[in-house]
Amino acid sequence: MDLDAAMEKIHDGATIMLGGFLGVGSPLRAIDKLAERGVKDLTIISIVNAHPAGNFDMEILYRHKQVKKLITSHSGTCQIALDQWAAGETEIEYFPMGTMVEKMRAAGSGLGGVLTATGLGTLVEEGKRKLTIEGKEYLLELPLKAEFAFIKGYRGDRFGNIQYRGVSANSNPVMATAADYTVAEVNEIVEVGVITPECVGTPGIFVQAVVQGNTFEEHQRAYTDQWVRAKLLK
Amino acid sequence: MDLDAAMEKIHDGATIMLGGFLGVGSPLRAIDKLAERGVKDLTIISIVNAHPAGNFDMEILYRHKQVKKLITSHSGTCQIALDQWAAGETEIEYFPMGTMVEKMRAAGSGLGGVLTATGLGTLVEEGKRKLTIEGKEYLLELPLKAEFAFIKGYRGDRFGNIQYRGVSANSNPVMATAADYTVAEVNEIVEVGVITPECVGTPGIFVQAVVQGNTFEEHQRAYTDQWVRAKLLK
Amino acid sequence: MEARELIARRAAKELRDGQVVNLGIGIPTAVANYLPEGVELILQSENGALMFGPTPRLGAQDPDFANAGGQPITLLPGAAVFDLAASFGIIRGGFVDATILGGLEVDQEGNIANWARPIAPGKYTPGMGGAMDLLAGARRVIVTLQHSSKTGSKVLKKCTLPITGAGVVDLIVTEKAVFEVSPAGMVLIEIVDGVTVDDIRAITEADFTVSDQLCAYQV
Amino acid sequence: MEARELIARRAAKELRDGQVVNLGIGIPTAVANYLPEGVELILQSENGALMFGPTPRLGAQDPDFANAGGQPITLLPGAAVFDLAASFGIIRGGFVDATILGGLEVDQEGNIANWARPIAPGKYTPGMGGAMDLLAGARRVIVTLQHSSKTGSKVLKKCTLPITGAGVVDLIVTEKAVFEVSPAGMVLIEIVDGVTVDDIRAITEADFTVSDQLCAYQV
Repeated sequence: MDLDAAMEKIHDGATIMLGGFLGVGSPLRAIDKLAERGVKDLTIISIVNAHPAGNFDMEILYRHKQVKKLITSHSGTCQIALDQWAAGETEIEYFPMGTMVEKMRAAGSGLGGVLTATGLGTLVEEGKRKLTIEGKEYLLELPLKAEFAFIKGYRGDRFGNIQYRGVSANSNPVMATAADYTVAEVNEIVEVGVITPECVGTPGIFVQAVVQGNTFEEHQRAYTDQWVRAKLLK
Repeated sequence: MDLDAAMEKIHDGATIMLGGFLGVGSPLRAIDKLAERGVKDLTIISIVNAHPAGNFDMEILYRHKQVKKLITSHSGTCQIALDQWAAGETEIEYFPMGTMVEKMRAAGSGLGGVLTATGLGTLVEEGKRKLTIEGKEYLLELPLKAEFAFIKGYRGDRFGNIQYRGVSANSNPVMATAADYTVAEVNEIVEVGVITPECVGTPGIFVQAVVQGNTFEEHQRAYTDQWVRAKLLK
Repeated sequence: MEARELIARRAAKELRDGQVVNLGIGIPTAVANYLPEGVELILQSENGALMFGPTPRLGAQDPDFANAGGQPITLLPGAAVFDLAASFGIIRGGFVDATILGGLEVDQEGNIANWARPIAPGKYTPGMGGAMDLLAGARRVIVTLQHSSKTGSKVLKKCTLPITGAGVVDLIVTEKAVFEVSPAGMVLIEIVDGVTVDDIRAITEADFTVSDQLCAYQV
Repeated sequence: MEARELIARRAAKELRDGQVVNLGIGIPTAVANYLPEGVELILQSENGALMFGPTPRLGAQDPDFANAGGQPITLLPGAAVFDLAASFGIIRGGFVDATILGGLEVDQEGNIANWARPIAPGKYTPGMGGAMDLLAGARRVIVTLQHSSKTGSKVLKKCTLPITGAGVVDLIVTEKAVFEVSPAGMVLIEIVDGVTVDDIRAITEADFTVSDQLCAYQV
């Protein structure tokens, strides 16, 4: 499927999970396409915010004022997001990172919720049920799902099987399970059977569309450029 | 480490997780060594029971009358286990398979429990707390841990990194996280670095000892023999 | 045609091309042999695979590839393997379109009993395995069983054995008839050739209504 | 020696060979540069890796290998990578022996505040990231921070900012002193050369006792 076709369902006000972690393992082409399409009032669910050096990954969605709400564990790497929030133009809802991951996993794996000690005694407790199990307190954390997920893989096939590479899986596998409609952007689309069964990180049944993202060469260039610009490589 | 050394801590009355699924991905050498050592009154946690064709994997522990209690989702493949149970010599505690896996995952990943609809309206409800979330009922399932886990991998290294092969991972990865002391039996012990980071199924921090099990050739022969004997191969 | 084959052939007609399906042990396993032309399923196996293929011939088996019955198996191109946590995430998460399970008993409230034969007070065998998770998670539940045992109807007003799932059954396929089950009750939708509705009533303990579109058993 | 380096050098002395350690952003990251001879850590990074190595030189970077700060990174032989569910399973499950985190404030009850600077009523930045999970799950929590800010002591009777973890801190390392924290209270165990206990009392809002074994700051 091409990216435009995969994007057709995205509407103003949509709730969208974006895979990746500070831009690494992020669906860069899909994000740019979201910006190009100009859908508004989006609720973005992203484990963290844009890469700290800026001008990369999801930052463009703030520049285009497309974000109504961000659900995340950390916002501080993207100044424009903070500015819009301080100005009351957007909302931010925080969850501890591990809690947020478990909430998405619960949604994707049919659990009604999980009990965690993370956040006990902090503002995270607000509005949550507490349970005591064998003398220990836990917070009840409920599932977090979305209409759409855009994830990024290394290779993908026609069945939607996705292989990840290096440390770029991060939030992508769990998001693929927690959205009604998951679009996987990959560096390379391969024939069915090329990805060996043990190397399938996200089975195709979780993926509704596989689209060509940056080729691996483009992918290498994009990150090298970003890291050089941010003076992270000598 | 050799298997005898890894076994030294195992005592009468120990609670032991055994990886594998009807013998596939089962730590065959470790099971035989448990039988040889003759430790008694064991509580065995195994996702299912022995291979239905018999004379394989954990069946020997019943033959040697070493099992006090079996915690499992399914017992029916091992007649001697059922006979001992009917005679009141052993106990069996059942959990639904997916629930049992989540209970072990909760133990290994520091969750206080999970909510599942599995088992609602059945005997599985007995003695469990029920919670209603947005009008839907769930059972609260608590963590399940063990003192020891014996798991089976394809390859392992000195750090305890374990690679799995085919459909033989099954209960092994989650058990490795849920026991205080995990022994991994592998077909091949390799140098650190041979298992690429993406192929590590169980990171070494979960594994206290890696021991040589059947070589891959012996492994092939053991399963071929079992399947031929059971008339499962033509 | 033997009852078990008849049931398997009929159940096969419920499946659609591309569906993710989990087949239980016994009659359900045989369903895969009778799929309509053009229907290819994504078979899910709770021990950790999607897209199982046929049983290998001797010499082609692999010690690390088996199905949930402990039998050697092959994988088709496009298959994926994973651990049990992921496998039951798929099952509980609603990604299995249909499951076909055998039953000891089934009833008009959509209850199914198939995990617990008592062997002593409070002692049951063989255990539920993954069946309770499948019943809780699969989008559609099809129960295949012979209409009667030696002692009578297996299609009951109320299961007598401990149930595996409460109010979860969508379709019951026996060698005599097919029933739809919903909160509104059980509806007879198909009967085999040469059998009347009265015959079905005579061998069925459960109450049921008869569909306006009652038709011949589809095989 | 600059305060940040002093703190990092001191904190490094807390770590033992073979420990699984998660280092926060800032001073904690620098701790890895000052490990004692013979101490090799298994560095865990919440974005999904064990056994990070050094930053690559230009030309050796890989677009799919970065740390939790979004910086290019290498992996050492024996490394493992995994998704966030597995990563926080490690953290929450108690498999991280020690975490070293920066703090905005820390207090005598073992509370730490490092996630929330208010920017408007009810609005905080930058967010807790993985810190709350680390504080809940790590076996030992070491907080590194400068003793005072422009407005006064950062080692308080009670944190004024929203806390990240309640009663979780085991050790506080500043450029002036080291405190152990337990349910019994805060104990001064080391002071830097040329500073007296009274000096520490003067710059510390928290109440603390002085260890019998009070000694010189170990660097």
